[in-house]
Amino acid sequence: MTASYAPCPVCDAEVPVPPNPVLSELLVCESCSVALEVRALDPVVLDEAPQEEEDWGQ
Amino acid sequence: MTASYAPCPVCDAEVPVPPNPVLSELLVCESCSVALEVRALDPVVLDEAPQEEEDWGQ
Amino acid sequence: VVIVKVGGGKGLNLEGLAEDVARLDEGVLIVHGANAWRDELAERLGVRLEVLTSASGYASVLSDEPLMELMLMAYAGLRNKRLVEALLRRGVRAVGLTGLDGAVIRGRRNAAIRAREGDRIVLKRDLSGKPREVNAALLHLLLAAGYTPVLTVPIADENGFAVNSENDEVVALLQETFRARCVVHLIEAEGFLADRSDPASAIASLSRDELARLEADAPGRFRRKLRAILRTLEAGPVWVAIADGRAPHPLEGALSGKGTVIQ
Amino acid sequence: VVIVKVGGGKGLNLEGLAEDVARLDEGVLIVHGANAWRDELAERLGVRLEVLTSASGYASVLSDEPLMELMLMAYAGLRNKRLVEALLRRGVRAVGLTGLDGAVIRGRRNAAIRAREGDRIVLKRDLSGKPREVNAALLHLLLAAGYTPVLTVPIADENGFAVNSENDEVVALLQETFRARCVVHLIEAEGFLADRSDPASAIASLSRDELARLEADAPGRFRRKLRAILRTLEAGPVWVAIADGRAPHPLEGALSGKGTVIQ
Repeated sequence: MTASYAPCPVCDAEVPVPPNPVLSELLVCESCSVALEVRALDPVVLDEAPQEEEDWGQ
Repeated sequence: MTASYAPCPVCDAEVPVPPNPVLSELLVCESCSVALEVRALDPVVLDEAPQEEEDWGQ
Repeated sequence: VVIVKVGGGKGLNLEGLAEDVARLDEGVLIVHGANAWRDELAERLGVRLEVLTSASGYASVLSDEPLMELMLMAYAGLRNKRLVEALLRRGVRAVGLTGLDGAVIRGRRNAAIRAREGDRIVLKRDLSGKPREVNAALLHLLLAAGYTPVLTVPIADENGFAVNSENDEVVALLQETFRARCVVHLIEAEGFLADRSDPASAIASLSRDELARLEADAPGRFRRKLRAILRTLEAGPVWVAIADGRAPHPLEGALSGKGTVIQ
Repeated sequence: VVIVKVGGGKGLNLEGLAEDVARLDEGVLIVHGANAWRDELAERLGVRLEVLTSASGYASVLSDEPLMELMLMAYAGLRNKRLVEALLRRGVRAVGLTGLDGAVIRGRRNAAIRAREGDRIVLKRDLSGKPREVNAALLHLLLAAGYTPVLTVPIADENGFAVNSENDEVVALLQETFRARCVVHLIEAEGFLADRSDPASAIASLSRDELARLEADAPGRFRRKLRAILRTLEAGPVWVAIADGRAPHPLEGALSGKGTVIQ
């Protein structure tokens, strides 16, 4: 199993994807440390993971 | 404590009242076996005890 | 208007009922029970329900404070809002109400219950009552604005206290007020069973007199239901159905004549 | 119209509030919580509530199925109907509604919750959401006919499912719709406490800016309440009071300036 990667939607870095990822799995981009969600498989597509109550943050 | 009695509202018999009766206490008239409720004290007044759901009987 | 009484058992198909109501283009008034949920909750909470058999053979649960709490949780909370949710998910804007809400069902508190205190028996007024009055104005207001009232116990007694009551009697009272064209009782059987132990013995139809004779010697709880249905019939010409609430489309089935029709 | 938010603690004085509402001659909209009853019920039923602290420091309980059941029982069943009963006993015809009823409060389901599955973290959509829309027509219909709406969670999500939400945000949404002259938050303290551990440190009044500063570093749950109150203030000129819900006449006290006034 060659390690696979997917682009980080925020900083474009190559994010390592663990073997047999699952939909909605949470990953973290090591370079910009944004939380990412696996939105699609084959190929793996990453998107920013929603905050729990994102609009409560600010 | 002389035993006290009260008239049965249904058959007029003398119903024996136990010592220091309480309001809403349930008694039974031995002669006509109707269930009676203590509605007043000094003197004791008896009335027919309501059925649980009296209008469902018939 | 169609009045639908939904039984309180676990087998009742709320989703199917909600679909049927969504397809119906006339006003619907729903009354529902939840005794299976109440009993399950009582068990989980370790609350003992005291079942009394009244002198005249009617069975009822002693409506004390703990029971009222269970009833608020199981009837007014869980079951009422799950039915409202099932209806809303299919575009039916249901409004769940107990008899307390807007005093929509008012009644008179029952007479006493016999309770042992030391070596005496003392009559205790418990928290149960008979439904006497419907706030028809509120129900008409909601129906006219396109809402579907979903009613359940408790009702309000003469002083505004929550009291337990018999949902089937609430249905009879509603019929006296609304003169619905039909009243459907959804139960966990295919209809009125000639032999209660034989699920396939549902009777196709019953006249009022036959129902009156059956009521006379029906056992405790069921007798109260038949008595209330008789009262519904007395309120004027109506088509009453006792049908299978477990069917995929329980209301549509009942309205198309499935189950037992009483006229 | 006056909007009253009643906290979910055991110390809130419903009887006193009911008396105050009975004496008030303007329309009242009540929103109430019941978290103390929910937590007690969870304990009695052996249900474990999972409290999550979101990335941005907001605390919330994971709204999974068991929690929704507890909420329906404690908020929509127990607490809602006991408040309706207290009001009815004093001649106030209250109508208890969750957001589901008549879709009176609709919202959007929240984004995901982080859940650990084996060695992974997977985002789970739980049953919580933000209130977005009020069915003002239904509330006006009831108020105009002399009824007092008594609202609580759950609300309805975009597909009509029951979802948990924050009652204080329901209050803010109601204010945006009803522009009440005043919004009263009844809590188990004499007002906004300068020092949360000192019950006697209630502040007499706060400006919006002071409130905004306090909100920035308030702890989890309380921060959400202050944020919702800020939103209430943004909806237009209003007189907001945070007052003692344990007082003999909590609402009258608040309306006469007791507790913390925010303008």
